[in-house]
Amino acid sequence: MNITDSLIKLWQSTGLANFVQPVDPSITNGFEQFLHQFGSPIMLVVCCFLLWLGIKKQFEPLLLVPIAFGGLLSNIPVADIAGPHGFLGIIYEAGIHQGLFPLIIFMGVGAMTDFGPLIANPKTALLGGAAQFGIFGALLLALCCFGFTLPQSGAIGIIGGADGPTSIYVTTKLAPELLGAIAVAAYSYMALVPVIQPPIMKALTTEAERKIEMKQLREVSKREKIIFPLVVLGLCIILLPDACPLIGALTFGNLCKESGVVERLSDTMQNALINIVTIFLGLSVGSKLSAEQFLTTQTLFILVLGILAFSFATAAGVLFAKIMNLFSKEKINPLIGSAGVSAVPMAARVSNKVGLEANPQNYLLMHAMGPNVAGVIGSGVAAGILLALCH
Amino acid sequence: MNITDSLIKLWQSTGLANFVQPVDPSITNGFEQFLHQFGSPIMLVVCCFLLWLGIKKQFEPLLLVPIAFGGLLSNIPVADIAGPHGFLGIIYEAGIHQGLFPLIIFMGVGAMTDFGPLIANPKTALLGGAAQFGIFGALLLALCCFGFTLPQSGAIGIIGGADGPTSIYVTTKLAPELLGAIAVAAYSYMALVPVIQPPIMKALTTEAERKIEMKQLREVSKREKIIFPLVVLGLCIILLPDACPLIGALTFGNLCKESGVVERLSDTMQNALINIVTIFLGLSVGSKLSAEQFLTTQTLFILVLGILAFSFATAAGVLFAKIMNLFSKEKINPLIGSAGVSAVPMAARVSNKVGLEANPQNYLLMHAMGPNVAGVIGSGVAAGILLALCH
Amino acid sequence: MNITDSLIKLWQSTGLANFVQPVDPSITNGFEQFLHQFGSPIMLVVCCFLLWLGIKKQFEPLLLVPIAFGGLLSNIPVADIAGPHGFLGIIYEAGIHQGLFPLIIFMGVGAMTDFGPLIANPKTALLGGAAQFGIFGALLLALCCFGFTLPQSGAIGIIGGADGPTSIYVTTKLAPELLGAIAVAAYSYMALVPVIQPPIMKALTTEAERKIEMKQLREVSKREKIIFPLVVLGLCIILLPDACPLIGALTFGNLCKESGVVERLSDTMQNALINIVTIFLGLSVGSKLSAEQFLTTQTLFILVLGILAFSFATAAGVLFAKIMNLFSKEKINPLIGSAGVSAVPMAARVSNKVGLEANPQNYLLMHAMGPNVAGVIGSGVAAGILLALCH
Amino acid sequence: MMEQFILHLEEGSILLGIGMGVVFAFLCIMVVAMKGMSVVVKWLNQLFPEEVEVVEKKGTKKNVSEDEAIAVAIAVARAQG
Amino acid sequence: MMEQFILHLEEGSILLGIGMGVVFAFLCIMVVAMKGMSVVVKWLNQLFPEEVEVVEKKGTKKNVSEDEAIAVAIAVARAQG
Amino acid sequence: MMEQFILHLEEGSILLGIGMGVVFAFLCIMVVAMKGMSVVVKWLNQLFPEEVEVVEKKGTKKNVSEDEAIAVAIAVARAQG
Ligand code: NA
Ligand code: NA
Ligand code: NA
Repeated sequence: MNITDSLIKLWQSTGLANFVQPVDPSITNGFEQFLHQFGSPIMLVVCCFLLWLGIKKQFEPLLLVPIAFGGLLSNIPVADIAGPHGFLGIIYEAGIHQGLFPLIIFMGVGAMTDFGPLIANPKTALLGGAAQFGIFGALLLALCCFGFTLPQSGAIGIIGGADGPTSIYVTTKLAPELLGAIAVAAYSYMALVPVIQPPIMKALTTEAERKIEMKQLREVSKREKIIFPLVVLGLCIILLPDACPLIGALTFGNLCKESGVVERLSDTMQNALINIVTIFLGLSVGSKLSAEQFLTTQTLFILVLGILAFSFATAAGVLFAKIMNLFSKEKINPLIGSAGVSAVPMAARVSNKVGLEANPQNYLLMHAMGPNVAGVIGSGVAAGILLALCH
Repeated sequence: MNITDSLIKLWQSTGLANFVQPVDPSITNGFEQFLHQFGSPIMLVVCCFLLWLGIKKQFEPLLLVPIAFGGLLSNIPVADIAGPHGFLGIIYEAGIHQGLFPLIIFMGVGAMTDFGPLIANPKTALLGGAAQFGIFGALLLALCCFGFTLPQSGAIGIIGGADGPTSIYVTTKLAPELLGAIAVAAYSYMALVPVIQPPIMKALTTEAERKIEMKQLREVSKREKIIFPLVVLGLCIILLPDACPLIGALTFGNLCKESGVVERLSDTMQNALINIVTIFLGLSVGSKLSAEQFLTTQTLFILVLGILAFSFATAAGVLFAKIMNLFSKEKINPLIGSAGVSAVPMAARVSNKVGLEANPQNYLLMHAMGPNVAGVIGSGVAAGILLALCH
Repeated sequence: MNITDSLIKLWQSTGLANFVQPVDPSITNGFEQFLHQFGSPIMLVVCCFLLWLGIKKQFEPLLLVPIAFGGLLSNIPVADIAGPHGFLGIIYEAGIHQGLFPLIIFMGVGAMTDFGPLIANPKTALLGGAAQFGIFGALLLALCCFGFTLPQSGAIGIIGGADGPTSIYVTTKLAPELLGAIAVAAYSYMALVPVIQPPIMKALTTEAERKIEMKQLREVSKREKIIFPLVVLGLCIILLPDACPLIGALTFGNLCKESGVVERLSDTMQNALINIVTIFLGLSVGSKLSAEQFLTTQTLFILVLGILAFSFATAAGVLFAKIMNLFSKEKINPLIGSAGVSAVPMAARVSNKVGLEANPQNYLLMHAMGPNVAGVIGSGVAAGILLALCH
Repeated sequence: MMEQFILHLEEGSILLGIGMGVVFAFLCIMVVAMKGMSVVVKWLNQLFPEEVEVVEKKGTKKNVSEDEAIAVAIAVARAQG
Repeated sequence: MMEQFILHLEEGSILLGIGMGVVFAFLCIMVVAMKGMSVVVKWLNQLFPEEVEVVEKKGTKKNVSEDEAIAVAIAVARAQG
Repeated sequence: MMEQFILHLEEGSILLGIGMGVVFAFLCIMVVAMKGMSVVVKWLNQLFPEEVEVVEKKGTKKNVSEDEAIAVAIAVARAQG
């Protein structure tokens, strides 16, 4: 070892010396060449932007901050933190590749969800079904018009489910190469629900419809709440076993919560466990934000399709509520239809807010929670269908 | 892809189409054929029954609810959640197969256990030894009369230890194919301790014996409590290294608790960590509740042997207390002998309750805690012997 | 199976029969033969001594208690708890071998660290740089005078960084065979900071210097605190990607803390997660305290080099502060230089205490926190250099 | 190209149809099941009334009563002065 | 069949004997060790008395202050009566 | 032996030099960056003043109950008056 060699070795191990990739003669397109050469630094900027969205704009910061930071770490030259021996690569392999982390988070979601408003007014479940049109509509577009393969289209469609863990679970199984872009799109648009939904909701409803008041929900007994997750799981077993890991995790969490006899476990699922897994899930999802996978036209398409999926879902929920009103004596306020996209509880709050604008006495929050939580189940079911048919 | 094919594919992936297994011509017995065909749905019903026991009857719900739910999930047709790529299968492989989860839980148990009452009255430790007769008695029966192999008999006997993590640890090493049945039996009978023990205790003691009052325990200094786990571990190292993973985990937890200098860690072992591991241990033990392993006559035998083991243990503890009274001036109330089965702290409470029935001034709880915690050590030692000699 | 065979089998599985290794004829040195034969029992005594240090003397008990207990468990004959199928061996492989545990702990450290005092007085960062002389000085000695290889010397040097997770991370990568000794040295000397540092500090400063009062630090705005971790990570990316796993984990934790939008995660990193990982890190580091690796002259050398490293670091920090005073108008109290070794927050407290002895009005704590936290970054950078150049 | 598009359109439409169909089927059955459940549970609740839950959660209440007690004590003490 | 049974009976009995023997041996030694430990610790505690533990666990104080507050309130109320 | 020592001395010294150099370089740049950051942030803080943080941490409820307690206290005091 002499000093010159050491300095050279050190210089060659700096980021400065490795930021720019050498020209790849096989790439003829100039812009692609540019992306190939400057991919890492561009991704660092993109991740800083995502961090800014998470921290300053508070876009789902619990996920977006770890995802963005994971993206920063995985785009560091030389270090190869997202590689098979890097720590994010190891966590990804252990926790995401086989689907563990999203399922554990879904357990926590189950343990935090109160299905009471849905049980009190069962028919609002259908609104949570209608909103799944966003998933299949976006799938159709992705497949026909954007040149994605069938599994990729399924993974893109699931953005319209507005459900983080479901999106990550499905994407990991169908199109892991799109995980970074889809996760970023899913969480960003979930954060944008208060921006995306209101114009669509107002455009599709009349002032009179927005003013419809709904009668207060009945009390739901403890027994019903305990039996409900088992009923949902039972249906899922009979009709769609492919959705059972997701729905099973959700209902397990919910049963632990409602049974009231395992409060220790339910409490842990809602706090320590979900937090720990969120940290690692976020970081390792971020590890898929590599330049060659993210800086593509596909990512642009995914962003476009994602917002279309959210819009379709919102519109379908609202319109289906209006259709239901045609056939039912007891009118429902179509504004709660948009809550069917899930994005619990933000979408329900949006319904409430838009409702209050039209009629200051009209508190829709609890009514909107019905389609809201039904949307979670609906997305789970849709995920099962995609997993069954898309590969 | 056309619509008929898709519908057929979807139908073939429903649970409805896969609930019933095709007839296996190699099975000649009609009842076995029935079990072979309808195994999954029967197991779903069995698991619902276990859930009911856990939630409604509060049979050790912290374990029985996750075990039963794991059983539900693993008996879903098509989904193969307990298979090598299913999430319960993965968790099982990572956490149970090598014995990690039961040891971590045993750490938490150590951190929650106060050995003070045992240190204050050392000779009650022998009661915790006598109660291990349940283990070896049941082993003898299983081996001679029920046709189990030696390792299987050892695993079945350990039910009599009345100690969940110990049972799971030993069974995983000796007879993993019986894990589902043994875990269910162990936790169910632990919950039934207040039903199983009192008649045996009353039958084997006279009214006068049950009225014996014991003098109050001396104070135990902090130093003794700190040294005690090290003494136990030291003995275990010298005499029975095979029991050291179990006893080591227990004494580590206890040392962390008693040392008072690592409260953060002791607190975490007693809460976040034990809760997280309990969730995954329960679910993945439940994943061994498959029809072909659970719906056998062996399971029936295990249930019978389990209750015999508990009864033997109870009787041995009580009788040994009476024998000790023959040779000792200071009489002990034989009711505390039954607490030697472990099942902390339920068995000690049972001793207290039966004692109060005979003599309303006779508070046996703290006295019974001595044999109770000694029973945990005793079962650990017995587990070490089984691991050393049974395979 | 007959009774004699069983008893023999049982006897052969006792610790008593396996404590003493048979004579190895290939070892000619009598003392080495003794160590070879009686290694395990000696290590058990050593581990009890470490436990005593942790519990009674409160030497970094959060780490030393689990490490010592892990050492106890791994030196149990027959049980092979640290072996590839023992539970400590498995945890080691999963968590330490690839560097996960130290990085997770470093996240928690980041989430607990306030870089405010450093941001308020940036130039004190240089003191945290000077103190890294301990690392490279000890490396030089280890390499020249003690016959260690280059990677081993790097791992030994890092003890001078006075940073547990960094030491473990680097040692695992460079010289895993020394992990036990280095971890024990690092944590013991960190606990001894209040003993090691003051004489050196007093010897190298005049009474007048120790009396220097420093003006109060300015307020640091939230924005600065949020941007700071990103700046550090950015520099690390540009200059030294090899340090990025460590610095990345640290800055991620700190960003989560300072951003204020992910309090759930930051709180979990500081509590449940760091506690859980500390338990397993400690135990599995302890599993490297095997006799053949620990009972060597190398361990003695490491202990000597470790204290030299700490002393070099302390001296360099103090002297560099004096040098800085030569060139700067605004004098700094050289006592805060010693805080540059990290060992947060103990070294800063020592600076404060020695300062108060000289001048009862002179509260140096917050001033010393600047070099103190800079020392953490400095050690991380030094670790990156070692990882880049030492293998 | 156009053939490709039609093929994909067909495939996507089938998935859209089947997907929405199954989702609705699932949720419709769920609605029916929920209504059935309500009836059964109502009947169950009459047969075996639920135990009155004595929810004594940690602290919350205690803190209130503590603060109240202190406030009362202070107020009373002042009023007397 | 019968041979098998006798073989198993023998095996099981041996295990029963050895098992109970070892368990009792272990616990007996443990009892002796505990008694020894008590003596040694008593002697240690005289040589190096344990520090008076200032156990200030969470809540303890609160409860005390709560009780105090309530006591004050009651006292005040009575004083008024 | 001596050659070995000199070789190691050289190697170690190079590492010492490079190591301390890089550490100082890193920290010096960090110092400059921190100073730059302070300036930029000061300017940013003037352009976009930081929101007054309405830190409503978990205490909220306590405050409520406190308010209640105070209200009770006042009520009691009035009732007495
Ligand atoms: Na949804
Ligand atoms: Na027991
Ligand atoms: Na340092």
